[in-house]
Amino acid sequence: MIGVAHDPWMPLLVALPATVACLLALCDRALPRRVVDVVAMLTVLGVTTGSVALLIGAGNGRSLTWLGGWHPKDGVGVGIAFVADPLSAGLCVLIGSLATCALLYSWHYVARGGTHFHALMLFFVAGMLGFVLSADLFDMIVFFELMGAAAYALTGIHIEDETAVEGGLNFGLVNSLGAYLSLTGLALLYARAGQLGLPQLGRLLPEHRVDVLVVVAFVLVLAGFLVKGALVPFHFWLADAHAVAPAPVCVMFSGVMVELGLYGAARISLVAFGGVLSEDTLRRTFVVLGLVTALLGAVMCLGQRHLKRLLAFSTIAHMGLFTIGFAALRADALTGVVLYVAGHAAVKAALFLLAGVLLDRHQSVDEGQLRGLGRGRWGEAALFFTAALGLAGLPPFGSGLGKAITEDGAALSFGHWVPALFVLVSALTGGSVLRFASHTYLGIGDRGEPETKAESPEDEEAESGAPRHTPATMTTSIVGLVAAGIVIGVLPGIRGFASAAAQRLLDTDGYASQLLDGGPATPLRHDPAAAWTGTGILLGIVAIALALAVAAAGLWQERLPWLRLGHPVMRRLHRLHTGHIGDYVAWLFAGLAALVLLVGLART
Amino acid sequence: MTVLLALCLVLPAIAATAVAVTHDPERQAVTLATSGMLLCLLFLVLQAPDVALSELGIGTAIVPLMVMLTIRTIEKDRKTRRTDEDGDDS
Amino acid sequence: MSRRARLLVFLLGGGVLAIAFVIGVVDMPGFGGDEHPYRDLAVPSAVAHGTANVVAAVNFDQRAIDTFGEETILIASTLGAVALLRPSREETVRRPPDLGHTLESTRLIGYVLMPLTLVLGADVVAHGGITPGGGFQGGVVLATGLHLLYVTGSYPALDRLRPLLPFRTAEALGAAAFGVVGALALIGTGSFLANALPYGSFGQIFSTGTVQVLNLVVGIEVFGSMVVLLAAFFEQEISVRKQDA
Amino acid sequence: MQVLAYLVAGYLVLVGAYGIVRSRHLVHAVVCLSISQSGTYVLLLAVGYQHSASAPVFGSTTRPNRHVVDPVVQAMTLTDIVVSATVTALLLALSVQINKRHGTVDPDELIALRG
Repeated sequence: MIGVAHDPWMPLLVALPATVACLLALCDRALPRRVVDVVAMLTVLGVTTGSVALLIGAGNGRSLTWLGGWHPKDGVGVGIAFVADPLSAGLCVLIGSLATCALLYSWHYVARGGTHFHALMLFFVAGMLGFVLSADLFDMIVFFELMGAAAYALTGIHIEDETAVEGGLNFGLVNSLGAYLSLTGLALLYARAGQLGLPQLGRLLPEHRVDVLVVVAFVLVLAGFLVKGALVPFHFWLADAHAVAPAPVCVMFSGVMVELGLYGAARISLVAFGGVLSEDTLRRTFVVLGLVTALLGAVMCLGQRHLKRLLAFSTIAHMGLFTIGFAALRADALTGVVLYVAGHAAVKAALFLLAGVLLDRHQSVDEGQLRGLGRGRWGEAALFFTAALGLAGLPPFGSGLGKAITEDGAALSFGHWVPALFVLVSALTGGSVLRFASHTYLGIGDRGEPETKAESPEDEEAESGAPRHTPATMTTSIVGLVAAGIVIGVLPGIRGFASAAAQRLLDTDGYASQLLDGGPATPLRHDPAAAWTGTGILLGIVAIALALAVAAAGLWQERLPWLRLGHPVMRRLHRLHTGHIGDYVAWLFAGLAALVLLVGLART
Repeated sequence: MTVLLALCLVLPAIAATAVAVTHDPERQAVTLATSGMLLCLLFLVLQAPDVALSELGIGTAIVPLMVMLTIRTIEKDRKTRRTDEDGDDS
Repeated sequence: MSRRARLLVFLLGGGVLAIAFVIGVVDMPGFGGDEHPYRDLAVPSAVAHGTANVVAAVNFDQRAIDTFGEETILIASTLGAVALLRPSREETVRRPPDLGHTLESTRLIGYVLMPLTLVLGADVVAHGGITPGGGFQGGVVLATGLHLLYVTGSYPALDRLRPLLPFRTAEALGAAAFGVVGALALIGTGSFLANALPYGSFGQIFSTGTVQVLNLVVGIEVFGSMVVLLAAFFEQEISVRKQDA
Repeated sequence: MQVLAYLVAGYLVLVGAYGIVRSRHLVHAVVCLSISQSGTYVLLLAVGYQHSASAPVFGSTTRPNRHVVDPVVQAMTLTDIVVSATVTALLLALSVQINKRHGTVDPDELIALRG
């Protein structure tokens, strides 16, 4: 029997970066630049080691602390709980390590004076950590806003770059509106249940009739998290924000912030709404969202010439795959999703940092202009191609292992179209990145019509005045990330952790009993499927082959006339992503209405 | 549901509609301030003095001031941009 | 999309959501009912800790991590706004021209009301635990009071009389102090942001333990960050110019 | 009349979003966002209201009693008013810079620039 461990030091994980950021905000102009770098790096390293200690402390069970000493009495209370189960502690480790790589990359990052870059990054980390650890719905929304505020400022921090400020505003306005809709949903839940904690809601909601109020509250509460998770049709802001944010910030966005949206939606749907919405309703709702997101993201990714925008759509496509994996509501599929998120974070972060290096050196990441400029830089090219193959699910990579296990588990719930979709999406996204790499580093493929309206203006402001040769700190962070991508796929211990994280997420009764009654956690089952299987490796190879084919088709599209058929569809889809704030809000409300109908019909 | 409460509920809705439909930049700050004032009254009637004082300070004083300053910055920048263009044309 | 298509999509989506909201709201407990389970827990807990203003007790004692998040949002956003409003490379900050002309009457009212408002703000912060108001509201009143200078004199007067460094220090130290008080409570009583100080007799200023301390800290931080935030907007509007050369 | 308060709250959220969709000026869109957020304040306080109950502040004249309006919703609304002020400030700062870079703050003209 694994009892619940009390760990009152957990909130320091959130308080430490916030407090250091406050002090940095005061004196980061007075201090020499290197001191600010070192302080920020030490803080983030402290947070990462604290998260690892938290992960080990939680073991296979959970550790929790009731803030302010307000313990619940017979199931209800006034206090807020911070809970670290393997999944949330694992996410804290992911946040800490990505922040370490981002800050290491920006060591030579000559951000103009007065940008408070490091303080804002630390506030961003504090917001994400608070969001992950909190077990109270309103507290999650508060830290969601903190994460957002720092992210909007970081996106538009290069005020001289006109696309950055515009992307920042679109990002800020849509995410804030999503958070306010979540707050409206919270008010409806509070009116009915009278409590705000997730386990308390999980126990109190089933005492009332399951009616339209529950469906509306469910959709409204999830609004903010679906927007943050960039699921279609709430995903429009992501491409704008990613295409313009500085590379180290994109690492945090695509690596972990977007995934937190899905984590929030998963935790709330399972713990708070587990008693009122049947598993079938949740399955049907999330599988539809995941399917549409994966397909649209992959197709849009194919048509992009701007590297960062291409990677952004690849993130959207992978979010669709993660959502399908979660929708299966099976422990083995969820184990795969945990591994897939970790592997994808490492590989996608490396690709964004490489994009930053290219942007640094050539002041542009447009495929047309970079053609052949990368020749001769074999180290960089090798990293780029390895990361691209990893993204497409190459077997030794964590993302490959995650893909294999997720599609295996999800196929048991939804049928055999799931592995086909996973292979197709991996091929399309990986293929697009491979095409970009071949254009840039090998200079092969058709000249292609010059970009009529350059996606990114030529004079895209150099991110950092770094010297022409790439400094060691940048390359070490990129190599470290690619290596981490492989280690996640190979190390058996990580699979054990992922299996424990998945089972603890689904064990909602244990969650409630441990938090409210201090009861024991149910023991875990050993999951043999969480390993490299024959079919998994085979599907991985097929995905790689398809990705190479897609890349080749992209490189020599003039000689393949039948590709012309896809252009009208691509053009119409491209015109849908206008960048107009009114469109995004209209699609947000249309999406929520469709979700209400979907959940309402799915329930009857 | 007293008449006073019903009135105090409907007035902010009208003010909010006014804010949503006025597109003219000059009047943004004023309509926002009136909407903030009416919300402050509603919060008083709903027995929430803390929230009313906070809405008074933020919704009626500081945010409209920031909105006014932003609009004046934008209009001033437009004017200098227009005089530069006239300067080039002439 | 065209404006018309955008409106259509929004009205469609918003309409369905509105109908579902109305149907859902009808099942909610009636407006003004007396069934509030969370209040029945919060009020005795506040009284037990000697805090007369229960809202302050919920904010600074029972759900103090929410207020910690709120104050961190405040300083993070102020920092972000200041970073976004910094003069870009091709702009310079020139001494603000003194061209404002104010009526004598407004100047008089301003000079009379300003100290009054500052005292009122300080009082709202000090009595946070026992009367309506608190650190946040008091800080806002203090900040708006200070800006009466702008109404009475002109921007150069305001610019001279409120140097920014003390306010940036107040903002940063106030926000940092909130976390430090929480950490001290953790070391003292074993749970973060616990109400660790002794509670005196009910209804007195210093009888609410850490609620009063946190009120003071938040008041200082809000005063500082509101002044810094408005200063950034004022500077952008009045004294940032494109370089002529 | 039981649901008038809830309907007003829902209306505020929707009319704020309508303002953003129809907006021709970014500052107007940001102002409508804060209007939409004030809808959540009204909904929260309406949920916590109780007829003929007094404010949740006790003093020498009012002894502590349970017949008060719900203080928790007020604490939540306080936090949201702070969030509203700060997010509005950030978005206004961004719109100032957008006007500097693009020369326009009309969303329709902004997307015309991007093509």
